Parts: sequence; structure tokens; C-alpha cells
Amino acid sequence: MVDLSVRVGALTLKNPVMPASGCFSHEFGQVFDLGRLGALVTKSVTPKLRKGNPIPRVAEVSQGMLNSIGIPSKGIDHYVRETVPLFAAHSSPLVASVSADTVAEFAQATAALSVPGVAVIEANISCPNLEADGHAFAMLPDTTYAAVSAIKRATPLPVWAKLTPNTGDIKAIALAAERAGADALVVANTILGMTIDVNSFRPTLGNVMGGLSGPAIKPIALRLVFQCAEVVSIPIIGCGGIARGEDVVEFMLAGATAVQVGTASFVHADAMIRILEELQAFCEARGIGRVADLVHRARVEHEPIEW
Amino acid sequence: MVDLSVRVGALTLKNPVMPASGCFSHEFGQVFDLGRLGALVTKSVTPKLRKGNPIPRVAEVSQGMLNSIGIPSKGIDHYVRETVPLFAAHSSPLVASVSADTVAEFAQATAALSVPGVAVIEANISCPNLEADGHAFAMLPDTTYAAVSAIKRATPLPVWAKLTPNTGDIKAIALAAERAGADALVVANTILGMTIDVNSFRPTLGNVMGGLSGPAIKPIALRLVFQCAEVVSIPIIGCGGIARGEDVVEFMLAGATAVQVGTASFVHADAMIRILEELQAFCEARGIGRVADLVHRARVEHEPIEW
Amino acid sequence: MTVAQPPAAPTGFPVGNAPCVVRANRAVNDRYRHLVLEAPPPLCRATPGQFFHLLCPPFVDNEPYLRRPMSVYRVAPEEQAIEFLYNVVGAGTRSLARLVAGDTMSVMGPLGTGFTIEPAYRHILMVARGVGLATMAPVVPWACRRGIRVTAILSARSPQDLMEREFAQREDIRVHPVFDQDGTSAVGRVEALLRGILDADRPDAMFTCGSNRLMTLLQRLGTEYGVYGEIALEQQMACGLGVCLCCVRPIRVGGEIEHQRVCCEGPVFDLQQVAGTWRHG
Amino acid sequence: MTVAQPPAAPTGFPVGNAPCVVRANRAVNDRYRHLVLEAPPPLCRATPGQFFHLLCPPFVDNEPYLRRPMSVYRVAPEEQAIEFLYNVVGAGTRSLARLVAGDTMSVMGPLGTGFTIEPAYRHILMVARGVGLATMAPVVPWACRRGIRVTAILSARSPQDLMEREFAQREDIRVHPVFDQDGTSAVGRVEALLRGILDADRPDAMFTCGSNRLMTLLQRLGTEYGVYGEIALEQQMACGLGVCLCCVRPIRVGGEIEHQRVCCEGPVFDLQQVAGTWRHG
Ligand SMILES: Cc1cc2nc3c(=O)[nH]c(=O)nc-3n(C[C@H](O)[C@H](O)[C@H](O)COP(=O)(O)OP(=O)(O)OC[C@H]3O[C@@H](n4cnc5c(N)ncnc54)[C@H](O)[C@@H]3O)c2cc1C
Ligand SMILES: Cc1cc2nc3c(=O)[nH]c(=O)nc-3n(C[C@H](O)[C@H](O)[C@H](O)COP(=O)(O)OP(=O)(O)OC[C@H]3O[C@@H](n4cnc5c(N)ncnc54)[C@H](O)[C@@H]3O)c2cc1C
Ligand SMILES: Cc1cc2nc3c(=O)[nH]c(=O)nc-3n(C[C@H](O)[C@H](O)[C@H](O)COP(=O)(O)O)c2cc1C
Ligand SMILES: Cc1cc2nc3c(=O)[nH]c(=O)nc-3n(C[C@H](O)[C@H](O)[C@H](O)COP(=O)(O)O)c2cc1C
Ligand code: FES
Ligand code: FES
Repeated sequence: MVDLSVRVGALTLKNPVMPASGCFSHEFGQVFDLGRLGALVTKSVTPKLRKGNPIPRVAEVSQGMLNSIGIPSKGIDHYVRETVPLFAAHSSPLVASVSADTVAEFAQATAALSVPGVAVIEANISCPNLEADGHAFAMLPDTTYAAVSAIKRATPLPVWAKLTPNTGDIKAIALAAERAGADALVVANTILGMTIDVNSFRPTLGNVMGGLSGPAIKPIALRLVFQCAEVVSIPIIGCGGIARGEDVVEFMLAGATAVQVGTASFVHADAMIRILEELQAFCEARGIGRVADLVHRARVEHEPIEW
Repeated sequence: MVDLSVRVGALTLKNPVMPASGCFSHEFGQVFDLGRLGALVTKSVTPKLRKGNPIPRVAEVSQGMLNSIGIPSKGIDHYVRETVPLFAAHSSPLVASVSADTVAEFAQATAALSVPGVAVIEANISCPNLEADGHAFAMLPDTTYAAVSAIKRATPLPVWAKLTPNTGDIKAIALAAERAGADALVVANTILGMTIDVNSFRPTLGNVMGGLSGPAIKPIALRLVFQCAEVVSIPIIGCGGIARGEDVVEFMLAGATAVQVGTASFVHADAMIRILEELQAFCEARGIGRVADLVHRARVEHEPIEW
Repeated sequence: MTVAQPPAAPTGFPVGNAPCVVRANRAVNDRYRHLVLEAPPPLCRATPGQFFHLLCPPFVDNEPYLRRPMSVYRVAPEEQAIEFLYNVVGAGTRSLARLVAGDTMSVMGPLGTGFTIEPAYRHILMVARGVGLATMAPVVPWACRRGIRVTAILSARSPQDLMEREFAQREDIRVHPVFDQDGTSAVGRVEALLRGILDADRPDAMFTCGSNRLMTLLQRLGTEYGVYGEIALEQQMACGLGVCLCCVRPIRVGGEIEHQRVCCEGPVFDLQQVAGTWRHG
Repeated sequence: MTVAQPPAAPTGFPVGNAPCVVRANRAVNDRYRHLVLEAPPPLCRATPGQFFHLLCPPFVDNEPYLRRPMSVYRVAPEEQAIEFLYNVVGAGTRSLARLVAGDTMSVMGPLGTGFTIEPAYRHILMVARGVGLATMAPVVPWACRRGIRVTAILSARSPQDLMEREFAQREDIRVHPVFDQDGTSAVGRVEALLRGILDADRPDAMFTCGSNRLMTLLQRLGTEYGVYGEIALEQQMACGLGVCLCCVRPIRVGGEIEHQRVCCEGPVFDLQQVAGTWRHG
């Protein structure tokens, strides 16, 4: 038997596979047993009520999709009252993803979310910062630091900072989040992209641009995890394009302690279960007794030349 | 008949389809007539002699590839003496891509490349800047400005600045290149990525990380072109994942005046010819008399929310 | 009581996700094709208006990545079969068209909320356009078997495109075909036809799918005549399960506009609640 | 004089890129398969050691994006056929294995520089391991037709894996099979065997493919005995045409190490010039 458990800071997960925010809700319980997952991560909620973005909200691309859901939100109270209890029966810890327009709102929302039933706050700082011209908090080290430290102060729960791949300097952002007290990093969110319908000449998304996810971004997400693991010592949760057990192995070798699966669950609703079983089979076939032994074990013999 | 010609600054191209640097050489003449292309863009050359990166230099990924060729170079003299004459017989203008480690080297190399037979200098400023800790020139506006303005001063030829998608602020970079006098922008180079072989635990590329190209990056490249077209008034040459005639239409609608095709030519050596024919058929089917009429005609009804 | 109350799934999970073998895949006419899959029992519990999420196999260059939603056209649990009628419009449906008997494809479902057909109804009116009739067709045998009379207006470009036989299946129903070709499908002409039916033989409910113009017309007439109506909507989907929030359409609920998910609150909605129209492409 | 001097291509372009129809695709043994394609004449001009770049069709999840290089195992212009022997190792070759007669695939070639076999040779020695023998096999009929004697050492894991018949084709050549199973393929044993041949019946040239250890051994013996040798190398490729510089291997040229392209300077290189070994995966 393979020991699939991993430790993300103070928290021990029964296995490293969990959903990515926005790509999971209790409805998956119609297809598989949610209790098998390492953790349960819900769609980002915001303190403000929001309708989300105009339709169409999804466009298919080569080995991936673009989404511009935005963050429709019924507010923090609704989340605490309606969503948290949905997961009370499951043994997997609940990770509440939070997003906000300002540092102060982030802190307030985080405090309000820190209720029994919620095990971790995931700070989605890849969203637009209204105090910085709409640039996402995680685009710059300063705003990353400001947001994460305010969030940390607002809660006794572990805080995971979810970074954006759209920044030009992921290492500086990762270090800023670590300095601000993040207990782990989630690397990473979707990459900004767009497509245009050549018949109508219109952008295919109602919001013009949206986030690219799925296998298409896997090599980029893996590189970001690798770069973050070079500089931080807090755990990293890899995310981006994971669709198979071997993808998890790749992310763990690059430095991730656990992983999140997003878009793959839209192609196969039970993708996370398949991934988990493939991961286990991979370890069994190679006599790897503890999946945690894969973390950061890529054999890199020399410094890469970056450009 | 569709008028396929486009104007990139002072230069008129017979059609908007040309190869991307590093994805073309005279060897394609074994498969199709090079004279049918809008321009001929050669692999970047550097003033220093370079061997290129360690092997393996290529890895396949979902709908794309990673490469870490590096820039093997036999120097500028060799290029002028051996490479330029190879294309003398073709009516399509020759675009010499140049790369260098420092601003001064860029300028010297550009001057040396400005010989009869070369029509345009493409400045590959997506390469590591040895004066800035190895970060690519095009990662920051300052270094972009410094490199492009020095290159401009060094040559009477038009200069195209090739940007990197790895920056967090493409608009600022595009503006810096325009201010520095770039005659056009090429948007964009490859995106940094990596993969790891789960059997050997080694990165699949000898250089650990490499550039992602192919259809996987198309939505990102298209977004970058769209963003650049919002801020600059010089022509943009779109590049990234183009594999079909409709992809060219998409890039032109987003704001590109011409396009470069890279990886698709490795899958089908005559991809550029197919793409050209598909583009022509697209225009014919819709009664579009001039392909140039597609440029920047995407119907965008409202400001996108970026994050 | 809604039709959409399937018995508990044998696996313990109400939504199945299973490989299904293609039994047949034939052209019905120049535009539409008919796909018959051999499906395990949990999938055969679909009710009229529900849909399946089909993973289209990669045959060529531009292979489909996401699943494609497709209304169930016919379910035959006794034959372990689910059937679809579809129109080839893009990469996904082109891939479907290439399937041959013996091929296998991954199918998830049944999904969504189907039509509400009260067993107490005596007469229902169905108004379908184009491939929308595939979505509504399973209502016909369901109603007929319960002694509910069915009147249908089927709208198509031309007689060749009309799938009257596919719609009526083996049932004895009254069909009014209307066509673009001869102008009979024009909104004014259809309105006259509808008023005739509503005046002469008031239906208990109206069902529609496939046309924004017909939707608007039926909303108006439904209010005027006080007849309850339902409509099956379409929207681009990713998950098909209510997770991703991709598939929303604006729905009027108590004076407010809400974004509701076509894949789970729908695809069938109260006709009067649908706010605004929407076209693909 | 090299063999690799094809007549001018009828299309005007020396490299063809054409859809080819699968005639047969059969297992030869547990590890290797034999693919026969119907190819237009320009493709049938391949000479021993050259290769084709095959676009493997997307059958499943992890579909191949780039082409796969494959040495020509047999060319039969009179039958308009090109043939390959391949080992199923990953996504691309798994896709090849699924092809059935009648399927079509895109094939580019012939590519690269093949073996140099002087017509004046009287005796050549061939040393092949594993699927490397597919690359060298076309040398056999070429040599035999010109009255050149062929001695071959074929190395494999076990007798079941050896494709002696595929290698010799219909020709009368001397074959020494060696196996891992019984230890006869150990470098020391092969060295003794080679020395025996080199001493008794000195060949004019040696050709090898498929093993780093055998390469090193042959480099040593080639120098010692003064026998010219050639080796076919492998390397990951993208373009296959000399454009991308992906496929380089270190080659000694005049005391310097150069990166030469396997796809065009190779795949066949002067045995003594190859610097360093390389393994995939
Ligand atoms: C609940 C539901 C039931 C449906 N039932 C049927 C049916 O019985 N028969 C039938 O022919 N069609 C039906 N459709 C429409 C069908 O899903 C689309 O025609 C199909 O997805 C088109 O895919 P494509 O790749 O061929 O086209 P493309 O235009 O290439 O598709 C591009 C993307 O847009 C989406 N898309 C395109 N058109 C539609 C559409 N009308 N609705 C939703 N998404 C769309 C695709 O899923 C894909 O993600 C139904 C749609 C929904 C939502
Ligand atoms: C000139 C040449 C001739 C060849 N001739 C034959 C032959 O006749 N029979 C045969 O069975 N094999 C031959 N090979 C090897 C064959 O190309 C690989 O086995 C094949 O590419 C593996 O692809 P895959 O997707 O199945 O494996 P994967 O391991 O999944 O491939 C992953 C990537 O690595 C590349 N790759 C993996 N192994 C090799 C290799 N050994 N050489 C080059 N690239 C590799 C693939 O092309 C692909 O890009 C030849 C290789 C070269 C370079
Ligand atoms: C439909 C959709 C909605 C998403 N919503 C959120 C969100 O609310 N908050 C968040 O942090 N990330 C969100 N994401 C990003 C995912 O959590 C994940 O970072 C990204 O999709 C990359 O992983 P993948 O390639 O496995 O999908 C969303 C992604 C998708 C596809
Ligand atoms: C093998 C390879 C080599 C490349 N070499 C160069 C180069 O020397 N200079 C440069 O500016 N870009 C280089 N590029 C980047 C391409 O020019 C192009 O920007 C990128 O591949 C994206 O386009 P594509 O998706 O069409 O390939 C190279 C790309 C590849 C795949
Ligand atoms: S398709 Fe995902 S919520 Fe409806
Ligand atoms: S494979 Fe491109 S140069 Fe050899």
C-alpha cells in the first residue's frame, strides 16, 4: 500500500489531489464520492454581491478552454450559511476561496469566513485590485504582500495564496507571499487569453478576454511551480492542466506538495478519482512507498538558462 | 481575386504570411516555393559564436512543443557571407533576426547586418540581457527602450521588435518599443515552460526550461496582439500557434497586419502555403476584396474586465 | 408532478458516466443525423427534455476538447438504447458524424431538468423549429401513452428538412408543418395558426424549442390566453453538472433577473421567465 | 559514391509530403510491428539509412503533435510501397499500431543522408541491436544485388525478439545472432566474435545502429583494424528537414566538436566522428 498522505503546513491531507476553485461544487457528489478527495476547494466568494460576467462565458480552444465567468457571488453570509454545511458530512477539509476588490475587504471577508467547517482560507489574489488600476494583486510583490498580510492577520486559519501566471516575475511574488505569512502557495490561476469568431468578427467571450486553462497550460504552470520551489520554503500546491496521474507526479517532482485539478473535471466529471488511482498505480509500480517522497525530487543537473 | 498585400510600415508585402524566426531556413525550399511567402525571416544570429543549448532540445506537449535550442550562431559575418545569398534569388524580402547579450552588441550586430539583401532587422529582444541579470530585454520597458533605440540608430533599415509573452505588462513594453522607434512589433516569442520525465525524474529538456509554442499558446498570443493594438499605432505582426487560414483572420481582426508561422511548419512543412490558400479562400467566400481590410476589425462592444 | 424524477441509480450515483457503443449513426436527411447508442441502464433513465454530455472522439486536426450537450431524442430502456438527432455544425458534431457502429464514446447523463408534463393534461401544444424538435420529440410518446392529445407546429427551412416522421415517431398526433420556402413559417402566419388552435382547442400547456422568434411569440400568446408554457434553452457548456457557471441565461425570478444554469436549473425553463434572446455564433 | 543520390523528384521538390494509404500493419513478434504503406513514386526513392517523418493520427487522449522519424525498412518502387519496422514505445508508435489497412496518414520524405556503400566493396559487416536492424535492413538487398557479401551480428534480448528473417529478407547472408538471455550479447563475447570476423575475413566497412555499447566497441575495433565504419543515430526531432536545430548530436570534425543535425547531416555518420553517447528517456 502506498501512503498517499501529504502535509501542507500544519494540515495533513489524506492525498494530494483536490479540486481547483471554480471547478468544483457539491454537484460532483452526483458522480463520485467527494470524501475521497484530499481537500474540497470551493468557488471564490466575494463580500460584494456580484452577477458575474456577460455571456458567453466559455470558449473551447486547443486542449483547453477560456472562461470569463467572473466571480458571481451571493456574499460571505450566504456562503457560511448555505455552502459550508453542504460539506459538513465529508471528512475532507473545506478550503474556502475568497476574493475581494481591496485589501480591507479581503481582510473583512476572510474574518467572516473563518467559521467552524472551514479549514483553510485560499486567497484568490489573481483578481483585479480596484486600488491599483484593476491590476490583479498578485501581479506585483507589493500588492501581494499587502493583501496576504492583511488576510493573515484576519484569521487564525492557514492561508493559501493563489498566484497568477500573468505576472512577469513569479519568484518575487512567491517570496512576497511567503514573507507576508502565507502558509502555502497555489500555483497558479488561469492565463489571460482570447479568441475571436471569424464569422461574426466578435470575441467569442462576452467579456472579450478570459482565463486559459486545461492541458494547454500545463508546461507553463509546471515551470511556475518549479520556479517558486526554487525560492520559497512553504509548500506549493500545483495547478494548471493536470489531467492524469503522471501529471501529478510531474508537479510533485517540480516541487508541489499537492495539486489542484480544474478543467479536467469538466471533461470527465470523475477525473480527480481517476487521477488519484493513476497516481497510486504509478507509485505501486515503482515501489514508491510514500507519495510525499516525490516532492521536489526532479533531477536537475545544472542551472537552466532562462529567457 | 483577393488583394493579399499588406503594408508593414514602408514595406509592402505580397501577402501577410511569413515564417517565424528559428522555424525557417532555405531547406524548406525542398518542399515548396519560398517565393510565395510574404517575407523570409531567418533564425536569430548573434555577434558571439554560440553552440546552443544542451540536448535534448525539444519536447512534445499537448498541442505544442517546448524548445531549448538556444541560439547557436556562427556570427554575423558568416550570416552575411553564407545566409544572405541563399535568399537573393527570391522576391520576398529577407528579414534578419538578431539577438545579443548587451545593448552595445545589439547595435554593432545590427550595423553589420545592414547589407544589401537584408530588408528588415528583426530584433529578438526576448533573449537574456547579460547586463540585467539575464532577464530578457523585453521583460521591462526600460531595457526594451534602450535596446530598440540603440538598434534603430545603428541601421537605416526598418526595425521590428520581437516581444516576449513572459512579461507581466505587454502594453508598457509595446509602448516603450514604439517610443524607441520600432517600425513594427512582432508579438510574440515563446512562453517559458517545462516538462519532467516521470520515469527518469529528469527535465525532458537538456536546458530544464524552454519555450512553449504551437496551438496551445494561440489564445495567449492573440490576447497579447489585441492588447498591443490597443496602445500602439505601429503595425503588429502576430505570432503564436497559427496553423490555419482562420487563425490568420483571428490575428488580423485582433490588430495584426501580418503574421508569422513557426511550429506549424514542423508538423506540415508546407503549412504556410496551406495557410495562405485558406486565407485567400476565406476572403473569397465572404467577398472580402482586400485582406488588409481585416486588420483591427474585431467587433468589441465593451471594455473587457482584465484579471 | 414532473416527469423528471428518475428512480435511484443502481450505482448509487444519480448521474452516469459510461462508455457507450455506437449501434447506428445514419443521415436522416441532408442536415440531420440519427445516433443510436447502447447504454447501460443508469443512462436510460432520461426523461423528455433532459440531455447527455457527449465526449466527441478526436478524429482530426481540430479535435473537440470539451463535451457537447445533446438532448435525448429517444430512450428505450428495454433495448438499452439512447438516441440522438443532431445537426452537424462544428468540430464536435463533425466528430459525431464520423462514428460508425461498433465505436465507443464516453457519455455522461442524464442531466438537467426536463419538461413538466402533468398526467392530468388532456391536450398539449408543441412548437418546434429545426433541430429543436429532437429535444421535444420524446414528449410525444410520453404524452400519447398517457392519453394526452398532442398538436404540433413544426417549422423548417423546407419540406426536406422537416423531420415530421422522426418527431411523431409511431404516434398519432396532429402536425402543422410550416416552411421558410413557402412563407408559411413567417411569424404572422404562425401567429394566426396558433390563435386558431388556442381558440378552437385550448391546450393545457405549450412547449417550445429552437427559435427565438417563436419564443417571443409564444410568450405573448401564452400571457394573452393564460396558457402555461415551457421552453428548452441552449447555452455553451463546460461541466454540464452545475459546477462551472458557464451556461447561464438571464431568467426573471420575482421581478429580478437571475443568471440560471441551463445545465441544471434548465435546459427547460418556464417560458414566461426567460429574459432576452440569445444566438450562437 | 554514395547510395543516397535519388533521381530528381517529379514534382520538382526533392522531399515529398503526401497522404499514404495503409496496406498492412501487423505484429512481427511481441515487440515489433511491420507497417506497409502505399506511397506515391517521389517517396519511393528512399535509399538505405534514410527516413520518413510520419504524422501519427490522433486516436486517443494524449495525441501526438509532432511527427515521428522512422527509418525506411524496405522500399519497393515497383509496388509503390514503403515499409517500416517499429517498436511501440509511446504515444506516437501506439497511434501507429492502431492503423488498419485502408487508413491514410501523412508521410514526408525521404529525408536525411543514408549509408555510404561503395559498389567496389566486397564484404561488409553489419552490427545491429533491437529495432536498429530495421534501419540497416535495406542495406542487405542493396549489397547482395551488387555482389557484396554481408556478415551480420544481430543482438536482441531473446530469440523471440530477433528479427533475423526480417533482416536478411530473401538474401543469403551470414548471420550471428547474440542474446541477452544466454549472455552471448555481452560486450566481451561480441568483441571476441567481431575479432574473429575481422581477423578471418576483413570487411571493407562496418555499419551499426541501435546500441551505444556496440558503438563504442566498434569505434575501438575500427581504429585498431583500420576499418571504416558508419552508424545511424537517433535524436528527438521536430522539423526533420534541417530547419529547427532540435536534433543535433555532438560530432567530431577536425579536432573540434560540432553540433550536427541528425535529420540532414545524419542520421548516418562516420562511426569515428560520433562524440559521446545518448539515451532516450
Ligand atoms: C441542452 C442542450 C441540448 C441540445 N440538444 C441538441 C440536439 O438534440 N441536437 C442538436 O443537433 N443539437 C443540440 N444542441 C446543440 C449542440 O450542443 C451544439 O450544436 C453542439 O454543441 C455544437 O458543437 P460543435 O462542436 O459541432 O459546434 P461548434 O460551433 O464548433 O462549437 C463550438 C462550441 O460552442 C458550443 N455550441 C455551439 N452551438 C451550441 C448550441 N446551440 N448550444 C450549446 N452549445 C453550443 C459547443 O458545445 C462548443 O463548445 C443542444 C444544446 C444544449 C445546450
Ligand atoms: C532517424 C530515425 C530513425 C528511426 N527509425 C526507427 C525505426 O525504424 N523503428 C523504430 O521502431 N524506431 C525508429 N526510430 C525511433 C522512433 O522515432 C521513436 O521510437 C519514436 O519517435 C517514439 O515515439 P513515441 O511517441 O512512440 O514515443 P515517446 O517516447 O512517447 O516519444 C516522445 C518524444 O520523443 C521522441 N523520441 C522518443 N524516442 C525516440 C528515439 N529513439 N529517437 C528519436 N526520437 C525519439 C518522439 O519522437 C517524441 O517526440 C528512429 C528514430 C530516428 C531519429
Ligand atoms: C470555469 C472556471 C472557473 C474558475 N473560477 C475560479 C475562481 O473562482 N477562483 C479561482 O481562484 N480560480 C478559478 N479558476 C481557476 C482554476 O481554479 C485553476 O486555477 C485553473 O483553471 C487552472 O487549472 P486547470 O488547468 O486544471 O483548470 C476557474 C477556472 C475555470 C476553468
Ligand atoms: C525550434 C524553435 C526555434 C526558435 N528560435 C527562435 C529564434 O532564434 N529567434 C526568435 O526570435 N524566435 C525563435 N523562436 C520563436 C518563434 O519564432 C515563435 O515566436 C514561436 O515559436 C511562436 O510561434 P509558433 O507557435 O507559431 O511556433 C523559435 C521557436 C521554435 C519552436
Ligand atoms: S455547464 Fe457548467 S454549470 Fe452548466
Ligand atoms: S529535426 Fe529540425 S533540424 Fe533536425
